[in-house]
Amino acid sequence: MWVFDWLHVFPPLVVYLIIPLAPLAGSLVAGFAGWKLQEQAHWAPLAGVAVAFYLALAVLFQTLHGQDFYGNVYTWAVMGHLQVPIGFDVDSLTALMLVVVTFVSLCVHLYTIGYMHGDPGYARFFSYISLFTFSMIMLVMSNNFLQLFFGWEAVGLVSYLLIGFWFQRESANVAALKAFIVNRVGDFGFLIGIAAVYHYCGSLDYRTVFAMVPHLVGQTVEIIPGHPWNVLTWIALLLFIGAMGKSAQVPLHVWLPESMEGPTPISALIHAATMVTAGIFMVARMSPIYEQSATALTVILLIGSITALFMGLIGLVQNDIKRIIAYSTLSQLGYMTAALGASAFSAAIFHLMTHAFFKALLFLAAGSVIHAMANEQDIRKMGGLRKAMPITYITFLIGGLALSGIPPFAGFFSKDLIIEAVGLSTLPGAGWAEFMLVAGAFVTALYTFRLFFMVFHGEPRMDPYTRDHLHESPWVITVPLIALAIPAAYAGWAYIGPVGLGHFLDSSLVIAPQFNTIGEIAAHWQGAGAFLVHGLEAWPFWLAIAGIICAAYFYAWRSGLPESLSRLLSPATWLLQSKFGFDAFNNAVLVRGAIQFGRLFWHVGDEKLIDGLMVNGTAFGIGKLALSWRRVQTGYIYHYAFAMIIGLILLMTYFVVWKG
Amino acid sequence: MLITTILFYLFSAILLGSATAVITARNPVYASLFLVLAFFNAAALFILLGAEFLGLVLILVYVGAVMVLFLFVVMMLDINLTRLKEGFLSYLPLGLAIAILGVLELAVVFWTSPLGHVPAPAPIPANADNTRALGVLLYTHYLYPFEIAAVILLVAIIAAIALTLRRRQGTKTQNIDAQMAVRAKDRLSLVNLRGPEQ
Amino acid sequence: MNAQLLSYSIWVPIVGGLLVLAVGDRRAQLARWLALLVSLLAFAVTIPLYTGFDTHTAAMQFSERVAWIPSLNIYYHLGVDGISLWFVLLTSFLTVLVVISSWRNVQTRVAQFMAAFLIMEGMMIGVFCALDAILFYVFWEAMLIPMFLIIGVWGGPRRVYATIKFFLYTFLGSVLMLVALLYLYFHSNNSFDLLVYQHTPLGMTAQILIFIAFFVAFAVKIPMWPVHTWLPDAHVEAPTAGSVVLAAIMLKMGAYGFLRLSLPIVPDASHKLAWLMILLSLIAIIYVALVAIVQEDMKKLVAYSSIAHMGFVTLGFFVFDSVAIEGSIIQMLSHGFISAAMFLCIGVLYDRMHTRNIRAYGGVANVMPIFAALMMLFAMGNVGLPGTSGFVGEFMVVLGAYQVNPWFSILAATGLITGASYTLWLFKRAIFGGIVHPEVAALKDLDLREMLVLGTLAAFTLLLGVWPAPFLDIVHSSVQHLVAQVAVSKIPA
Amino acid sequence: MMGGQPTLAAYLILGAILFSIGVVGIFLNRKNVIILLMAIELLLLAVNINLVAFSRYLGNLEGQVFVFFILTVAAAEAAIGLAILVVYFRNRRSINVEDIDELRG
Repeated sequence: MWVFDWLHVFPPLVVYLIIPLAPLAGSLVAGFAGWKLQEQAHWAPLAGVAVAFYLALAVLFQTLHGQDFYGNVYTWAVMGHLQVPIGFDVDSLTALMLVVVTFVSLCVHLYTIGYMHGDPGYARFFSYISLFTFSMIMLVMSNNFLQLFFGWEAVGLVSYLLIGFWFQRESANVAALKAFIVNRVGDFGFLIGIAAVYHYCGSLDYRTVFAMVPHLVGQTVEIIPGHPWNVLTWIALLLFIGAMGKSAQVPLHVWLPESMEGPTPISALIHAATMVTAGIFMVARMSPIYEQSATALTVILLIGSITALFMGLIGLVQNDIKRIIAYSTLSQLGYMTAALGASAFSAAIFHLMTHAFFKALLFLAAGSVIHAMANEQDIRKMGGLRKAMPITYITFLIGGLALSGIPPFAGFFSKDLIIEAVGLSTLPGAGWAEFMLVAGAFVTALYTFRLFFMVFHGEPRMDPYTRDHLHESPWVITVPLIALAIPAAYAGWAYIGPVGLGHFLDSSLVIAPQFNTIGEIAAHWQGAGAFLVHGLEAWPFWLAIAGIICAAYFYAWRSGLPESLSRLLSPATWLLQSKFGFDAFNNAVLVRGAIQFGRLFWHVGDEKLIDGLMVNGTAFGIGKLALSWRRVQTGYIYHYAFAMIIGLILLMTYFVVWKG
Repeated sequence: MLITTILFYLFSAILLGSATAVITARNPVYASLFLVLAFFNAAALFILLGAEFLGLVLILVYVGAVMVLFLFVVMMLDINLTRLKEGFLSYLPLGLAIAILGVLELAVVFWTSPLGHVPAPAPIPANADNTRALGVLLYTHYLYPFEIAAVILLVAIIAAIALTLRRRQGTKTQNIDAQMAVRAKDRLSLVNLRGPEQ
Repeated sequence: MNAQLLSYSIWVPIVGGLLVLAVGDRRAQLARWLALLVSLLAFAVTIPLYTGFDTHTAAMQFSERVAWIPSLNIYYHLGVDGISLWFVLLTSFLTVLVVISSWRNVQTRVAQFMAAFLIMEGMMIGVFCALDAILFYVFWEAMLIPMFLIIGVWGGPRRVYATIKFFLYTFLGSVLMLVALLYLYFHSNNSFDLLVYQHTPLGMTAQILIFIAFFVAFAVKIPMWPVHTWLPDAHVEAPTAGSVVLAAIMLKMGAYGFLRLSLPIVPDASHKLAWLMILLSLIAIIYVALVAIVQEDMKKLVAYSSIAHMGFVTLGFFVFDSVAIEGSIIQMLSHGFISAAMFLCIGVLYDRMHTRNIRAYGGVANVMPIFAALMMLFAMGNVGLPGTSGFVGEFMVVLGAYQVNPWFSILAATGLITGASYTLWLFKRAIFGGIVHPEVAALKDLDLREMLVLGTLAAFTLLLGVWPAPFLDIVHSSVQHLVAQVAVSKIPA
Repeated sequence: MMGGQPTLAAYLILGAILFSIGVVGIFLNRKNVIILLMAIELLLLAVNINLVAFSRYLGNLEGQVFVFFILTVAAAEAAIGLAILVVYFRNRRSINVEDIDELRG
């Protein structure tokens, strides 16, 4: 494209280097000079991200023309015989992710200017989100596991910093800590996965490793003696643990709802649209490994569909507007993961993309609502906002329809594609997975429109002061809403061909023929229109419609009904409200367990056993011994004489009896 | 040579008897006297073994010097015998057990080892001079140990004297040096009984 | 000059320290400046070691060998290779920072304090350079004296208990080492040369006994579980600068001892007892990390975290993989920066509040943003976040350990989780949060001097994390050589 | 045994018995230092008998030389022992060993 032509004067590596470094530079400027720049701190990060976005678009066009890149920047380290470079692997998958990341990041930057205005941490915030952008770009552009891990952990760090952005709040600190540690649990598996990759492939470089993969087929490893596991399954599952942490899959999902403690733009866009998709991206990137292991794919498929259904169910009983959307994010990530399990990588990426748009839209709309409600987040205290906030209302509706999978909005295409792909999957458990995903469609529509109706319809339930001050948000907030509503509406039918099914990602993905669900769908592909018509005949659509109708019936027309219904189903409600007990389990067993063990080791192990028994015990013991031996010293000479004589006789006896 | 055997048993019996008496006697004086008897018998046994010199030395030194010393000390000290006899027999079983064990073991060793079967030595020639032979050995080969033994005795003498020597306080002996060195003010001191001047 | 570079590195600080001592406490300011000057000079002297270092050889460089006690074959024999070079530089570098950081917070017996550090610097460098067993032993023991005094004179309220515990623990260990060295002396044709020992054939029993003797000496220093309990006490009582040197350098001596003595001299015993060492290392990583979580005293927490991090180091040694051993060395280096920085950070808080209890803080970030940012960086280094130095070593050790047994790396990698837990929980309680205590509200942010010290360490933490290659290049040849050496049995046929 | 001289073993057993009597003496008279000293004399005497018997039966005069030395040392020992006893008695008005427990820890 002509706007990118002038870039040819640079060597390609420079262009690729600028993509991550521009946001990093912005971050450093905002971080180090923030105290001086104050309210102007946003310019450098904004410029950095804008440059990155521009270059990302350029890269996307290059990859559209088949110009991939694979090369190293510098040698990070030589360890033993292992050379680890820092480098870039830019292909269509990377380019697509880059565009999504930088675009979303750019939106956050813009939105933040308005949203965070006047916050004492203004510059710090910009520094963080630019640093996040840098980390995420490093993650997606990496050509080796180490750099991937770097980006992986760095986004975790920034996420930690951003969740705890308002560090004066106890809840924000707890949430940040929890997010980091749960992510670390995932990273733990990921790190061991990398170690396993190095062990079997002798390299951390993607291409070398992928080239080695066929040689590993059939090799086994006995982690538990007597149980030989397929090496590739082992590696794939370890890496997937990392993805579970980052993409918040059951049971490592617990951090995501709490991450909503962060400022809204962050919980919206980093914890919904970009960072959490890192796991999805990683699995897609590692498709050569995953495709060799049916076991790993099955696990992924099941975990994904479980997350999709059950996290959606929890969303039904939440009352915090941001948390409901957070649970919806979990559920949608479950759909993506399930798609990965069904080897429908492109469908997962496609859903990732559409989800980024409509979830960003929903969150920003929610932010707009919160803004208008003077930071009230409880939907039970809202209602009837549609009159006061028409733009927010419309855009939220578009987002909600997209999320619920109502054609022709974006979500419909990507979600239906995933359900179709899972339906075609031959993996064991695929039937269950499909069932859960289809049921999930109903649940999604139900919680989305429960939220929608409770916020925008019905009687206003807020206090009079707030009601009198309701207002539509300023343009810096509504413009991004409108901007995001457009792709949320059209991106589905426009891109399902090239991205969801087409060959755009072919160069990045490896799909084994026996798992080629997408290929099967593509074989019968007759265009988005036919897909839409076909979708209208399928279960998910009607279930979604049913969900919306239920929601409308319960929450708009018969608002007393849910109350009695939840009382009727109180065990189920209790189960959902306790979030299936994951938090309780983690707190009671893992956290308290660690602390109790720590105390035990400290007080009993260190203080009593080692210090008390071994160290001071030795001293004490010698003292005791001396004391008791002192008693032997009666001071009577004849006792000493007796001892000598008896000793002499004993010695003599010894010689006579044993030596004589 | 039956007579030698008879003498041996005779002397041995008296020796053991008097030794037993030494350790069981109520009065230390009796004990010392029994010890004297024991030494006499031992000396006889020595002579029986052809060690006339040692036999005589035993009598001269022990009976003549050491035992007299014992008697002297026993009689000089005013000893409370009843306290000393308390619990006299309480350690007897242990002592006896050890003693019997020791004797049995030694007997086993002597009877089983070649020592028990050493042939009887040739009779001592009539002109053998034990004292001379011992003297020759002592003054040639064992000269240094002999000298050292002499020094030990000297040290013992000095030590014994040094230990028991004491200067008695308050004895009325004359100290000429002190008498010569005396001055008037040592003998007479003037004391002001009126107190300070008004 | 080049020939006696190591001697200068050792004796410049010692002589300088004596000079500072001569200046006396009356002229405290002069003593401080002189100490700074000496430490800078000592650092400058060590820099040519790096610039002139030949990375292509595993042989000892900058060697010096002069007869010291000829009748016993004792030589003044010095030399560095890739394993020891970084520690020499780390020592001289950190001493500069230590002198600067103690500028204000030590007010009593300033000259003696500074002199103790300078003299200790020389001795510690001596340990890292000595190639003669007796010389090594002399430096090894002599080094305890200044540290003993630093804790005992400038320490906290329970300093006597702590010093005696510290001294007895470490001394008991090293006495056995002396016995082992004497045994080696008689079995190597009366040589005290550590390099000769590396080629002395030894039977298995002798090797195992020597290994145990070395182990006791080094394990106490590192410290490995279960002989670690002196460290938290010593740290808690030591003044900030003492903690810095203790954590950053002294702990490394034990590990260095393993590399210089145990592995090359008794390779067969090392292999035979590797299981034990790995077990103890893993216990250190898991057990001690859990203990660290529940600490209320910041210094204790960081002390326990040091023990856990040193667990990675010993784990790396005894999997006998070149990646892991290089990783261990980098981990030691990185721990030198990060633990020093953590203790300095705690010192910064302690100087202002005079308490190390975590509960007394909370919300420090509100009033000390620069400090909070720097400490966050070091905390992340402690957590082992990629991009900081803390990651590199742990990553390499996990990688190397997997080569031997996946379980080693699985168990070691739990340090990822526990490390994050205790460090960030500390951070949450002390630095984040609202201000609860009025004293905290009155805190002042870092002054320039503190910023200089912490900033320098931050730079190195990042540099080592982002580009460890130059650091690893130095280590490379020597480690390859060591790994090859350890692989060959020394049991006489 | 009958006919000739008593055998060496006879002398040795005599020595052994005498020695044992000395030992029993030490046990019995543990409180009376004077008799203790006498018991020690008995022990030494037993040893001397042995040495003389060996000297005679093995045809080696050196045994008697040693007896000579033992006698010397025993005399010295008796002298010093008694001297100590006298000094002790002067200080304590007792020679009861149970009063001598200065070594008691």
